[in-house]
Amino acid sequence: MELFELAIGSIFINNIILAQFLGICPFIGTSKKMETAVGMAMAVVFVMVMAGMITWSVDTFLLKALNVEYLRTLSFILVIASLVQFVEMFLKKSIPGLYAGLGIFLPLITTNCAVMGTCLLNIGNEYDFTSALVSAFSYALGFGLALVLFAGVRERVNLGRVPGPLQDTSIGLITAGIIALTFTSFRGMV
Amino acid sequence: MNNTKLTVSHAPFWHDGDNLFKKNLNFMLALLPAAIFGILQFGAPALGVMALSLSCAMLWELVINLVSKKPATIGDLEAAVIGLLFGMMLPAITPWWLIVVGTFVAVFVGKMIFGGIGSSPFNPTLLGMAVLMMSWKMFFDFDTAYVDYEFAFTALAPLAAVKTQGAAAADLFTLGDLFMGREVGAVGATFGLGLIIGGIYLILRGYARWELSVSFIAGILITAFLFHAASPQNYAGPLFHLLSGYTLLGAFFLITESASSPVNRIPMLLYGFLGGVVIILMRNIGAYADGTILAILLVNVVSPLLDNIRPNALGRGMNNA
Amino acid sequence: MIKRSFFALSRPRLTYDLLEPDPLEPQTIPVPDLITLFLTESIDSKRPALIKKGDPVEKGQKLVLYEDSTAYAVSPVAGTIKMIDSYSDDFGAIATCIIIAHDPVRTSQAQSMEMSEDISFAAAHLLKLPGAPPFDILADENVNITTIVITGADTDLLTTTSQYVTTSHIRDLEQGAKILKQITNVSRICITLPESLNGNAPTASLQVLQTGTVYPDTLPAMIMKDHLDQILPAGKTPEEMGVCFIRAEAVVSLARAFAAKAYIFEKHVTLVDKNASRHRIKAVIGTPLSNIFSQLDIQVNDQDRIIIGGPMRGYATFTVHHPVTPDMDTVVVQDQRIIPKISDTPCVNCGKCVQICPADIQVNLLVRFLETNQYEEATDKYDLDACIECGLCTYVCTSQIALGQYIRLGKHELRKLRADV
Amino acid sequence: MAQSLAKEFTKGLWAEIPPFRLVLGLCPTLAVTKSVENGIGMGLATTFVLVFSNLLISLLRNVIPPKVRIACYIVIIATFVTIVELVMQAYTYPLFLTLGIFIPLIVVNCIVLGRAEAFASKNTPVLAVADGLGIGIGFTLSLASLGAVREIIGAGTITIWGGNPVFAVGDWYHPFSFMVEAPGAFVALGLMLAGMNLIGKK
Amino acid sequence: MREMISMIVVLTLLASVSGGLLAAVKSGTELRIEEQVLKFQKAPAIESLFSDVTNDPLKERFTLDTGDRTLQIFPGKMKDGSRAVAFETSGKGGYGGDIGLMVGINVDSDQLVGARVTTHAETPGLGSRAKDDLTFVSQFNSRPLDANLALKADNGSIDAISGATVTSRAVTRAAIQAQELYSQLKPEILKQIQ
Repeated sequence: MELFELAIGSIFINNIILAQFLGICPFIGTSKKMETAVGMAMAVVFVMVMAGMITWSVDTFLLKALNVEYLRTLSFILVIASLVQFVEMFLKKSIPGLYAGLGIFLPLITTNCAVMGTCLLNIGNEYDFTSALVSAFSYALGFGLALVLFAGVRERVNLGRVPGPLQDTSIGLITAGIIALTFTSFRGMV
Repeated sequence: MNNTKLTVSHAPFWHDGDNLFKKNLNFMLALLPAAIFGILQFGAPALGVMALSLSCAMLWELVINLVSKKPATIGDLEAAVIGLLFGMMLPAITPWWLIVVGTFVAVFVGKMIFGGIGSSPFNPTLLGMAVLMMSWKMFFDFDTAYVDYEFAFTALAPLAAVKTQGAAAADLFTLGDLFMGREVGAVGATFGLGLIIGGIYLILRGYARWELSVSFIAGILITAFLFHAASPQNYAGPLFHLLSGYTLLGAFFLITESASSPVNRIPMLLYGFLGGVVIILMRNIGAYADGTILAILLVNVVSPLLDNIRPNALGRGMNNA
Repeated sequence: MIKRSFFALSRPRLTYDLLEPDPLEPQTIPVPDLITLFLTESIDSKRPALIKKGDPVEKGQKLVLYEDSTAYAVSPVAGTIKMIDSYSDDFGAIATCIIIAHDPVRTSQAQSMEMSEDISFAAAHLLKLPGAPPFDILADENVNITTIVITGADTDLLTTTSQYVTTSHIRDLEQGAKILKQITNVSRICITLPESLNGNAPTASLQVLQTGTVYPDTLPAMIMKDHLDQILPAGKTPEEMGVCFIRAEAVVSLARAFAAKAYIFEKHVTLVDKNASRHRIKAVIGTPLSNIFSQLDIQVNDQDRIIIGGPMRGYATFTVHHPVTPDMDTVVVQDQRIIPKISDTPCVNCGKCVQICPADIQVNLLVRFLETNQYEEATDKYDLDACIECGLCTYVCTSQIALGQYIRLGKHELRKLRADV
Repeated sequence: MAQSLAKEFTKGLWAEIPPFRLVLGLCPTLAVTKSVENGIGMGLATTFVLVFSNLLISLLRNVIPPKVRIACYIVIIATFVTIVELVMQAYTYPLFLTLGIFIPLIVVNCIVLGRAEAFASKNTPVLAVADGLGIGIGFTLSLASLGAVREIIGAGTITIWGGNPVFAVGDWYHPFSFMVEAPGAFVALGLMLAGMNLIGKK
Repeated sequence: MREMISMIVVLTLLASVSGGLLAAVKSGTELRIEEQVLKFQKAPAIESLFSDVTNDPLKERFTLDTGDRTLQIFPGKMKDGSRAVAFETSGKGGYGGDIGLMVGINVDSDQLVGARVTTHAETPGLGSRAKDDLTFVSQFNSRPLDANLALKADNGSIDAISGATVTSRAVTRAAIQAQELYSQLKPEILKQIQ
């Protein structure tokens, strides 16, 4: 039940993009078309869950054991970067179909602060392995949900007659802000 | 006939004569019973709030039109509807600056920066309200708003009472009272009967889609019933929820706002129902007393996705057949 | 004019005008002094023209601009060519008009023709018969037509020309259908008729398709869907699917041309004046509308609109000199006061267009793509090419957007785009 | 030389000022600009990392094998990020607490990696430092101005440093606290971006 | 092959240099960071808890070993002569991280003096009320040590902050942890403050 609350909270209430401000760059960058948004969302779910598990293990069994927690930032970013590289190579060789769909998004994920942020949050919260896994998965789901909803609205907005200076990123940010406002609906539900 | 253009325009050359002015005029007409009741109940301040709100909204739109050097668009009355609805959602003793700022947010952020009428994916009125409520929650507390008033009925905002005192507080209000507006609340949202009459008028005239209203009300009633059945001492009954707060205003005038809602039947039904469900969730387990505003904005966000559920067009995908 | 009903819970229904109770006999317009003919080919000043200003022409003479031209016109009178000039047609296409000064003395001797029961002969000589029979398509070896549908039911509102021709010339119609069958070798020939016209229907050799009376039941795509069990694929023409539509009047003229061994020039037209009262006239092809208006005593002011074709599918012209053409069934004169406004307001997503669209197109989204000139996306995602151009969306549009215009322009631009590739 | 040095420095202040012209580094921009103080703190931390990582990468640009260059950049950037983190923890602890997770996240800030890849790896150390300094100060100015807008409207105060407001509007003002909440951050940045576009056009 | 070797060499060198540099910075700042944490996180909570002490709890702090970690204990002498201690525990499971709770316990009467939230990163407006709004934590005031400090929803006696059950639960966990730690350490605490 607690895990369920954690999941609901991470997806809706503390949505990684709309409430925690993590992963805004890919959020704005890949939401112009629904297809790219869905691709990015899937790639993030994939990488975030794996990164969550690996960084948790690295932190628990390596950094804390050796008492070198100050190397956390360094080791996490290396883990994520090499994980992304590895996933990319693996998919290219073994599952070309999935690679065709996710391929172009994978390199972008290295600099997606949502992934790194989730890993740091998991450690900061001193989650156990299951909680860390659930939290990584549901933050990723929240990322995907926000991205897909935003892409739907943004496609519609871009077809409207947005005044010149507001076009594109500007109106995109304002739309995102309003979506963040609507997500406050979920406040207090768990 | 030297290079004369013979064909100057194409069919159709008929139109059913409907236009935005008529649509919005009818919208305002349908709002009148509830608005007039609000004035009778809460006196001159209520009239002041609605009049200021309506005129401010139109003025802001005009100013924005002038500044951006676009043709004036207040003639379509869209801004007037936004203003009137906005005013009707406020308590009678709202400070003037709140209305000025709120209508600006509604018209500017909610409508004009997206490109004006029809272009906003969100309901402008609700957007203005939501932003205001986030900033100045204390001015939307109906219990403190009417301390100087003498009423012949329980001077408690029903939803806030239920939120703070538990479902037992719902017994303070009879359904008849709520129906006839014998409750405190926003100036235009208390008179259930008037709102229902106005809503049915709009639906019959074809200016609001029945699918939205009906599914929205169904969503509220079903969800509230389930909560109530599971735990009557914690959660108020479905009809109480339907008749209190902004619910009826939402069901007939807010969720039916066309630019932000889907157009196909199944998406409309899902959209309305989802809105109803979210409202009750917010009231019963969320942090808000009345979730109507945010819930409808939330389903606004889902609307473009829902629009993907649509019938196949004639002959679609048969090109290679 | 039809107005929105007070209660509008359900979608509006527009019904076809029917011949009964008043069939309205035609009034013949005398042959005018000047005849205007259209040629769908532009003038090329570098090439030697076969005809020029001042040339004499005979009644029934085929007029061709150049040696290898396929477009032709047939002169309905004897006389002299007074002028050959260009005009701009739909979407800026340049075409040619020929004005012939009528010589009443020579006209009486009509040229006799050797009729041959052969489709290429028909395509080469009979294309300009009243009713504009599509013999060029039927003659095209790349198109395999398996069904011919004679439209006895009018396709647009206000008009009754096809119904009138069908019921008043049953014998000619049956004869024409027989000839049609012989020259085309198409075994299945059907005729559409409004349900109410049963009594007078030709039955012998034709399969009757009883059409409903609610617009757009008689449009080709709807006929195919409702009566031929064939869904017209988006972006295809009925001909590509083996179905050819031909006006009843074309079939009648075919029979009469064969019987007389001469060309036929008299076209039936339904004319609706500003008071919405209906006239039926019979005029020689090429007669300027101004002649008809003066004959019927109809005042047309500068700002009034002359609609050629019906109110839902036609096109407008502001000149009264527009002539009667072989495919002109209807002329509507619209008073300037009732011309609907077109506005630049964006779509407000009210959904009435989607509700009424017989092709189930998401018009509300389609128009957003069209406004931003995204024609490919409009076709791929929102079915631009599935539109059957019935005009109902424009009729109900709350924002008064010229949707029909947008859609036609979109289809035109798309054709250009695809032709370029 | 001096001219190109000035050019590389000033471009970051206007022509390529992040995040308005280079739409990068949005997460910290939105997250920490509740007040001017936070904006300045975040901006300076980022500037520090930018300058030193640019310098080091430029120095090592001929040594780093191309195939592992991104990994090397990341190691260098992460090192400086951790130094900033530790130093802030030691000397500006309250600021460290408010900026929280966004300090380690400088490491994934696209601006830093972007400058390393696009500029420092191809230019001399001096130019690289000028570029890093320009972009960093530009970023700091952006954050501070966005922070100023949000703070003055959303809270009615201006806090430059040390937690105490240097300016307060007064008691009559009801703070429009939407601006300091998450949704307001997006809307404020969007409107400021539009403002910049408007100015840029002229 | 040469390329390969140079790649490995460069990466290894970089990593070791960076590791060494960081270790040096870390050891240089360690003490100061500890002071800062004390000053900004714990001091305000202690001052608020022990509003009427006659000594300086921060200066007189001492550490005790609880087995798996060391605990800093801040002793306070109340004006009425009774003795109290304060120490910090943390409750897991808040949204934005652990919730740090400074709990004050009166050693003579075995009653809670009170509790204050020290660190949190919860949703502004709701979870953060645990820190800003003292009505929630004041429920711990003067509770006996054996009181059930769980939330009412968990069959305890504490009212949750409405709409922030998760945060409230984390706080109660910290309080319960404090009860346990205290009963485990009481003898040693008594020894120290004598």
